[in-house]
Amino acid sequence: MSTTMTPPAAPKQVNRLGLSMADYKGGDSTLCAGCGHDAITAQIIKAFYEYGVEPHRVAKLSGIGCSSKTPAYFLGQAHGFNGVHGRMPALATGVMLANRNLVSIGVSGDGDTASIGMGQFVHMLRRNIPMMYIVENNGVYGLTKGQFSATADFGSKAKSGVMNDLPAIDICAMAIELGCNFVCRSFAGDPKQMIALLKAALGHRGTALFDVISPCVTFNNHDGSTKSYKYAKEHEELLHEISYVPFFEQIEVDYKPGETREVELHDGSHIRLRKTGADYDPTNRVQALDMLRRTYDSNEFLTGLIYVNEEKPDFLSMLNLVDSPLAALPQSQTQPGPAALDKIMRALM
Amino acid sequence: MSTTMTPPAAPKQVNRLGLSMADYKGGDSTLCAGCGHDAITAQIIKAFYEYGVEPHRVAKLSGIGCSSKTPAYFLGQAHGFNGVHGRMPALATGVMLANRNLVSIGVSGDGDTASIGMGQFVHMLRRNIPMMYIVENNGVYGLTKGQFSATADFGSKAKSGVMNDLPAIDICAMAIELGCNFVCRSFAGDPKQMIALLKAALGHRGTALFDVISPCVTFNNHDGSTKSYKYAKEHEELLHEISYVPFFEQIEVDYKPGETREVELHDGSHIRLRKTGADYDPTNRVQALDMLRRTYDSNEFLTGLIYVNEEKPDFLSMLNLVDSPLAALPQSQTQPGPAALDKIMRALM
Amino acid sequence: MSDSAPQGLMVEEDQRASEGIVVNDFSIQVATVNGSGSQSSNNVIMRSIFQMGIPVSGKNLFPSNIAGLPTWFTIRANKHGWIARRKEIDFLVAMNAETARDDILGLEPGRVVVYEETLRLNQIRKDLVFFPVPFAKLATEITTDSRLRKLLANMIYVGVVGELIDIDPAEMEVALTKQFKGKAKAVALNKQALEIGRKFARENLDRSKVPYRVARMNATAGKIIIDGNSAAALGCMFAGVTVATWYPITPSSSLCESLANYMHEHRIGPDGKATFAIVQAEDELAACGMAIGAGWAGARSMTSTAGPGISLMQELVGLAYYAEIPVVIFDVTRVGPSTGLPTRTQQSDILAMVYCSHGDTKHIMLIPSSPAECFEMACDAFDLAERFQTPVFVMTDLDLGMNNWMSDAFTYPNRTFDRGKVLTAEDLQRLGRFERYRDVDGDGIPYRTLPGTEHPAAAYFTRGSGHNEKAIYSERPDDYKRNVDRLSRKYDTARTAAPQPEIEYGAGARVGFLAFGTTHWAMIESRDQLQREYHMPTSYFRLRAIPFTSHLKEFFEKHDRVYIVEQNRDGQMEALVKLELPAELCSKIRSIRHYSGLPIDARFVTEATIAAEEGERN
Amino acid sequence: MSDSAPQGLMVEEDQRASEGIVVNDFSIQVATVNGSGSQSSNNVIMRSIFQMGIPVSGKNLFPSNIAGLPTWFTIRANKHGWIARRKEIDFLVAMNAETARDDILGLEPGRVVVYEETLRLNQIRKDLVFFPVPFAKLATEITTDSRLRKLLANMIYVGVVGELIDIDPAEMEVALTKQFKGKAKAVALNKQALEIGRKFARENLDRSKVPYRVARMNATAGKIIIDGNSAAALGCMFAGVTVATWYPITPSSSLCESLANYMHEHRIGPDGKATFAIVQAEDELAACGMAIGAGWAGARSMTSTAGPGISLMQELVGLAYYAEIPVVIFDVTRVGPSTGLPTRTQQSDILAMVYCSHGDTKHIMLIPSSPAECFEMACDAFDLAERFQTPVFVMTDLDLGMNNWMSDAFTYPNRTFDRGKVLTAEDLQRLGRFERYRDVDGDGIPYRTLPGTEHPAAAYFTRGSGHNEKAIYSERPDDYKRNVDRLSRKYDTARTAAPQPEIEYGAGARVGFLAFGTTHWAMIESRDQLQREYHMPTSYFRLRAIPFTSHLKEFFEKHDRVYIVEQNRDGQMEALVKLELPAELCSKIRSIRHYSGLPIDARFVTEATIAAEEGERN
Ligand SMILES: Cc1ncc(C[n+]2csc(CCOP(=O)(O)OP(=O)(O)O)c2C)c(N)n1
Ligand SMILES: Cc1ncc(C[n+]2csc(CCOP(=O)(O)OP(=O)(O)O)c2C)c(N)n1
Ligand code: SF4
Ligand code: SF4
Ligand SMILES: [Mg+2]
Ligand SMILES: [Mg+2]
Repeated sequence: MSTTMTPPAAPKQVNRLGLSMADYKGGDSTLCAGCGHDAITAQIIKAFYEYGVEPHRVAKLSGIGCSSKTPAYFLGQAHGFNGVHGRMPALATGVMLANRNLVSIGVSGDGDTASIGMGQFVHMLRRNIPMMYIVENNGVYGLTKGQFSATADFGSKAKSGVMNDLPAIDICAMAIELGCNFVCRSFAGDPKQMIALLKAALGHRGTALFDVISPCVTFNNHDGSTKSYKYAKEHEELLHEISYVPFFEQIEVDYKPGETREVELHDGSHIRLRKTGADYDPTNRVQALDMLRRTYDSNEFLTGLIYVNEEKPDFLSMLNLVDSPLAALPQSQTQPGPAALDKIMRALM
Repeated sequence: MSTTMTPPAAPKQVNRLGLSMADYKGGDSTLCAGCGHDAITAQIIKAFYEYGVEPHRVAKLSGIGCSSKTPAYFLGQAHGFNGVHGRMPALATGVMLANRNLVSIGVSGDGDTASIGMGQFVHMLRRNIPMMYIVENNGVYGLTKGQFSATADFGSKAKSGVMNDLPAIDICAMAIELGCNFVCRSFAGDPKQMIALLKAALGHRGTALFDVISPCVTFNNHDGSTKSYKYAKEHEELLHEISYVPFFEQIEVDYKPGETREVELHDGSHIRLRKTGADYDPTNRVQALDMLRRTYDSNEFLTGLIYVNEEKPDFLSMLNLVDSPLAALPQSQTQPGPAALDKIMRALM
Repeated sequence: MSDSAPQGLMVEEDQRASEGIVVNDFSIQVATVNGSGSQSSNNVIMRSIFQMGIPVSGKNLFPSNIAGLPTWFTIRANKHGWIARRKEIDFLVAMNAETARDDILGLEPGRVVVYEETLRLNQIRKDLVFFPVPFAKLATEITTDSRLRKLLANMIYVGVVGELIDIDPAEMEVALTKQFKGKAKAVALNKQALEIGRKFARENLDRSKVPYRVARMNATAGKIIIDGNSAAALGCMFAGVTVATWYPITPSSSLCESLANYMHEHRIGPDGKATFAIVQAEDELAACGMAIGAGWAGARSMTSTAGPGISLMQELVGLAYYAEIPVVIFDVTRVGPSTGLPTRTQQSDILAMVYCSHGDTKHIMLIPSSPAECFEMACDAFDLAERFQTPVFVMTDLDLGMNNWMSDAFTYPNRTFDRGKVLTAEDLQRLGRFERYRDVDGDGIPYRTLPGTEHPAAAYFTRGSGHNEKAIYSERPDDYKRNVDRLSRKYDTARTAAPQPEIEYGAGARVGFLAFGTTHWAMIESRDQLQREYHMPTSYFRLRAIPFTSHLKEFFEKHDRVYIVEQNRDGQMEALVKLELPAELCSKIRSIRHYSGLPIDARFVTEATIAAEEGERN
Repeated sequence: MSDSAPQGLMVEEDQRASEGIVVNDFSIQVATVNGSGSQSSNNVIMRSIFQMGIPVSGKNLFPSNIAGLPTWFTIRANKHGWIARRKEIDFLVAMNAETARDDILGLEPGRVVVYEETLRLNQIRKDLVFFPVPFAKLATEITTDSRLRKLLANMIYVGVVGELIDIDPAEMEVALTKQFKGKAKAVALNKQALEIGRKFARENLDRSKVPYRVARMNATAGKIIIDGNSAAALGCMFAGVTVATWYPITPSSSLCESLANYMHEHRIGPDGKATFAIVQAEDELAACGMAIGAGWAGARSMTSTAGPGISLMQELVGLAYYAEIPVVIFDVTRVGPSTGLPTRTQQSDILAMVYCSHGDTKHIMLIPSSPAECFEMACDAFDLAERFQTPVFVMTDLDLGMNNWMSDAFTYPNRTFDRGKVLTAEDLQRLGRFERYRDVDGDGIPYRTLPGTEHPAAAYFTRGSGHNEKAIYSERPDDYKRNVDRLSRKYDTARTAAPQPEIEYGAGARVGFLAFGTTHWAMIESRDQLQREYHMPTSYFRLRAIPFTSHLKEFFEKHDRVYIVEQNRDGQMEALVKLELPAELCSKIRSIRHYSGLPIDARFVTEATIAAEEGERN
């Protein structure tokens, strides 16, 4: 997803492409005031602006839900596709097959992904489709008025008072299990962490999975909820402090070794992880799953870059496609000549 | 799934219910000679016979595929339901909701479960529907002539010579991740292990997942296949030797401690696991996932009782249902009286 | 269900008409934003009018989001008992700055407008009766809590309206108490707001400028107010449903949600255990699959959804049709195609239901027009599903399902359930043999057994693939034909078993109407308009189920033209009618279609009819 | 595509008729079990007859499993060029003990039976010509490998048949070599088996008792033998498909599988890189979703499936219809409902395709009748999908898709692709503005841009929910109506753009036929039978696409009765015709339906027609 343009000496209020933040905004949100989703939208705008992605190269995709509405609220100059419920992974796969040059970002909800969308979600991860896939996770179906989703935690109380008696699906653990190579979890209330991860994801090749706890202020922000702002703040378990160094900036080395880890991304950018507690190696799959399991069992939720692996190929590279987008190939390249047909016909006579 | 009948002093050729093996047979198989699925069918017949399940209490379910045809080949005296492709988990859930007294066994294939059926499979596991769920895993779609399924191993070669370039989904790891409490893997070529596990599963309350490597002799039994009889034999990694002691027999304690572990099941039966190599505790979830991961990465396949937990409640018990099957409730119990309607109406006037 | 207006009302002459005051025949629209709690306020107005014995209806026009977007609630009071949507607004309560301008501009001259003072709406037009009210300011008298203030402001306009059109304060208090289910604090606060509104109106607004009044009548005795989804849920409960599996989707969610509430209150056994299982599935394929699995195992099972869910259920419904498994499926229709307009109404899933699934399939579909019929037909649906061992669709729509309707109270279904042709172990003992798919009785309906039946002959193997009468796998052409021909026979048997149409032959009528579902209410009012305003007598065929009966042909034979009035673009029911009719009658088919997403109204039907009839003359 | 029999043949008088020998007009059936490799043997017989210039057809009747169940392969040689299925068998090769008895009993007296000696079939009937052959024993002469022996036994019967009916040995060798793609060892072994068969027949069987012979003709010049799925795959390749996403299902799997093979041979660029992506999805929802995503992004995309897949794609197809996204969907139909008979043929997904999805939806559907049309219409489908920005269905069936057909060689599509109304950055520069859903040209077709277009005005937001002309979310009734009315207009525009019907008016014909797809072949043969045997001239309307054109009305006007001949139970195409026709013409509709799962045959149509015509007279 990297871009090769060199940064112009730009005035303060524009990015390296000379674009302003406004070029990355979308329509007005129609979500409830205070909805976590809007907070995420704001960070997406900022991340794409700061990274300097050309808006027209972006494809925005989503399923159905309050969360899935948000692509209309950012990057107004990018094509967007609000599909049907739970089927965005397939649509996104098709889009990337047709045009490998696009930078695609998918926004989904916990219901859209973990309930109706589970099948396609699993297979998208297995294929490692190059895209940023964000699950705005509030544990409920916001748009249909607050029923529990498959990520609702066991014992979590609904606004109606009903208790959820099924275990939550841990999207991150599932993703790692299925071979996803960029897995992180964040919280709508932690913009600093989120933007670093978002920009890092732009440098990753393959599916970058974001599980973002995004409280539903209308239906799941009460006491007894395990996806409320309050609960999230109290139970967030920070893996590390994250800072991001883009490929187009110098890296000044000014930290005590041992305290910090660095991961280089496909695009040459770096993420720097500063220890918060015990040392954590995000390239160690087993440790990652372990950590997720332990925090899951203790009802904490782990945030940060949980697992990263920059070696694995994405789906498109396995298909050995021509360089230009399939969608853009001229007839001369997609239609074999008369001789070919003639040869085939003769073989059948 | 236990039954309370006491064993009659039965002649050798009948089981404790006085039924003969023939009472557990079904129609003739129409599968290819040598198909692994037929070997599994044989063990199912034997297990239900030896355990002494009343055939009429059994509900057989399946999706679509060669594997899904097999319920027609065993327990001819039990109702069977060969549904549509990938949707058996939902059908089975409904069946168990309607009649909690049934012993249900589902037979599926790797395509039926891990490809089209992934969504329902995940949610069945999450709910812990009481049933024995067997995946007859051959890595291909047999009935549609051998295309790769989602459990085909990376690098495995198709009969046509095409290589599979996607990672295989590990059904067992996924099941454990999703909270399944009885997870085992076996091999159609290892009847001894399979029958012990099948009988054990009959004593488990909740979803009992079987991932059985079941070679497709017609489309996936060649060199280069990783699901052939040959490959399986060479790469099977036995966790332990399993013996089963039914609840209706005395347990004679005749083994050196330390060499053997014992697990008691809901129905009072025991499974005895005799060490083959390093000690392995099937009640340790983390170790189980670890072990699966390591064998997965080294292209071995682990067989045995991988994970078991007899504490967790199944879905039906969480619904607090009346004891008799919902399907059997008389009108008097399912239709509130006129007074009730009258009360409701008055409140709306 | 009363098809025509309450008796003794048409005649009643309005004394005050002379004074130019309209009594019990006007509509009030409240324009606000959703999520502001105005719904409760509007219910209080609607209920209190209802309690005064005046026929009333309420239509909530809300957006497909959760909070902050424009919403319009229209309350219609009508002494004749017309409760269909009415286009014209007489009395507007403008609380939403965003839409106020358009709302105002849409009014006929002389209409009344109550509005938040600060909006200065009186600047926009001069030909309306304006009543500015400082709602926000008044609310501060009660509380400083800003969120609460918003809510109370909404109750204040209730007081203002009540005062201006003469709603009995006592009834308003009763309605309010009912609305807040007697929660003391809420009731107290809201009463206070209500009173503040009344007081303000009394002291500052000139009632004589308001030409609308309510006056006590006796036309709502024995009636209730309820939404169609709750009514259907009650029907399911009293039909003895034991398994309900569903996936949330507007506008059907509240059906299974209220079912859950009712069941927890009325279907828990003395041992504290549930005589039912309600499961929220992961999607519609699973919801439908679970219901089918339960139906196969002998439970009375159901699911409930809307268009997108119907599309997703297609494959499983085909399985239930071909393997012959009972299941009841409610489709509370909304505007399609695709996601369409989730909070608007339409009758456009007709073909998707009747021909649901690939291959040769056709299904039974019941079409209630009122909450009372939602209740009755829910009961019918389970009987039919089990009798015919097949999926039965019940089609309602957003208008019926989610709006509050005045309805006759429901009558208790005093009959034993029809559990269909199920053989028990005893039956098998007696009969000796059993062939799952044999047409023993010549009605196309075979016998079935349930899993768990303790008899060696009970078991059979169910499959969606080819099978013979013994349920054995078969690819033989003759087995296949025998089986699907029987399925056709079975469908024909259903014609007379499903709810029959309600037909009213107008004296000397040469024109007939065919309508169904919620279209009924605009239809009967339009017929009255045609009679009174154009002296045009008409007949009316209210379709209540598919497949059709012989009545259809008869109705067409008796008229020169039959207008099929429906709420979709493509005339989906018209298509089914044309396919059913003998060719020689097809030329009598006429079509009136309304598909904007708003409930159809009588005036639309009347004008379309007159225009068409003139066309016929030329 | 030649609609009528090859010229100059009808007249040709058969010299040897006198000797009671039938030349080039009989059918051979080989009864065996599947998975035994007999398919190759049968192809060799079929091909060698074809190479002798004699019109031939092959129908494989196989079970829905992989190996060991009964299979029948019928080869029909017909000098008149009739290649539809023929019921009557003249020459039986009985290799399957399990079915041999029934196979024998089904024959007319005097027919020829070649059988495995050990089956002793001559005990069953006396009125047939029996030729016992010790296939198993003969095979041992070649090899001891038992598996191989089975295969070779099958090639031995090819030799026997060839010898008995006079197939040119040279042609058999050519055919055999072609069949085994020149794999030396296989060719050698099979030639040996072939020879052994010929030799045995020569030395032991009395040819004079066989009344059937083939004799060289010149009726297959320029023709090919191919199955419809391969033909469609070739069409897609030459139509420049770039993204194909699919999920395996009988009988459509071989479409995308042969597409993959062809593409790897002809669509890899000089740099060794692929100009296409073919992805096996996890199910049909994903396959359809991927194809739609690709179509949205500008690729020529497709998927291929059968009935159950069509049911699963309903929701996504509705999205593509309403959001206006091009995608081509092949439905190689099989017997429904549900899983039905996966290896039998039927035309019963018509309504499921044309009305695919909930809400008001209607779709374009192309209906090829031959491999040549599978090729042409595949090309048409992509042009139409991109021109109309909508899903386009191509309906074939198992008979066409999986059987080997004699067909005209395909003509190269010498035209530039119609990529539809796509605006580039340059266009936008010129136009300045762009509204995604505005009907600029009055044909109902709006303009679109593709993601990645480098222009600030290029972007728009696609959704399956309500939208206005600017693609902005809207719930406004007027926006909604304007949009769906335009979609109807667009559909009407498609009427004249889709493949037009092929119509043949019979001189003095009062009766017409309407048929489509594979029914065509039985249809033309039946018309010949009606003419020759009953002196009944008929007209013929071969429907090639939905929506209909004005030709339909015209055809009905010109005839007293029109028989709609189709392969389904419910007369699904008849329904579409009735809905399309003006009422006054509906009385002319007649229906002939064949739905046993076997391909329809001419005799069935002829007898049904005569019976119906007699009915008309009484
Ligand atoms: C096929 C289908 N089923 C159901 C719905 C109704 N529906 C709309 S959004 C939604 C759930 C959204 O939940 P989530 O993905 O968590 O998004 P959120 O609103 O919580 O952000 C559902 C069930 C639908 N639109 N389509
Ligand atoms: C909806 C649907 N899609 C596709 C098919 C075609 N189909 C039949 S079986 C099968 C795959 C079976 O594979 P698996 O489950 O692994 O069973 P196996 O035959 O290998 O035992 C497929 C794709 C179908 N029957 N239904
Ligand atoms: S309902 Fe919940 S998720 Fe939806 S917009 Fe409101 S706060 Fe956000
Ligand atoms: S094809 Fe494979 S899976 Fe199917 S029956 Fe034959 S061997 Fe078994
Ligand atoms: Mg959510
Ligand atoms: Mg398989």
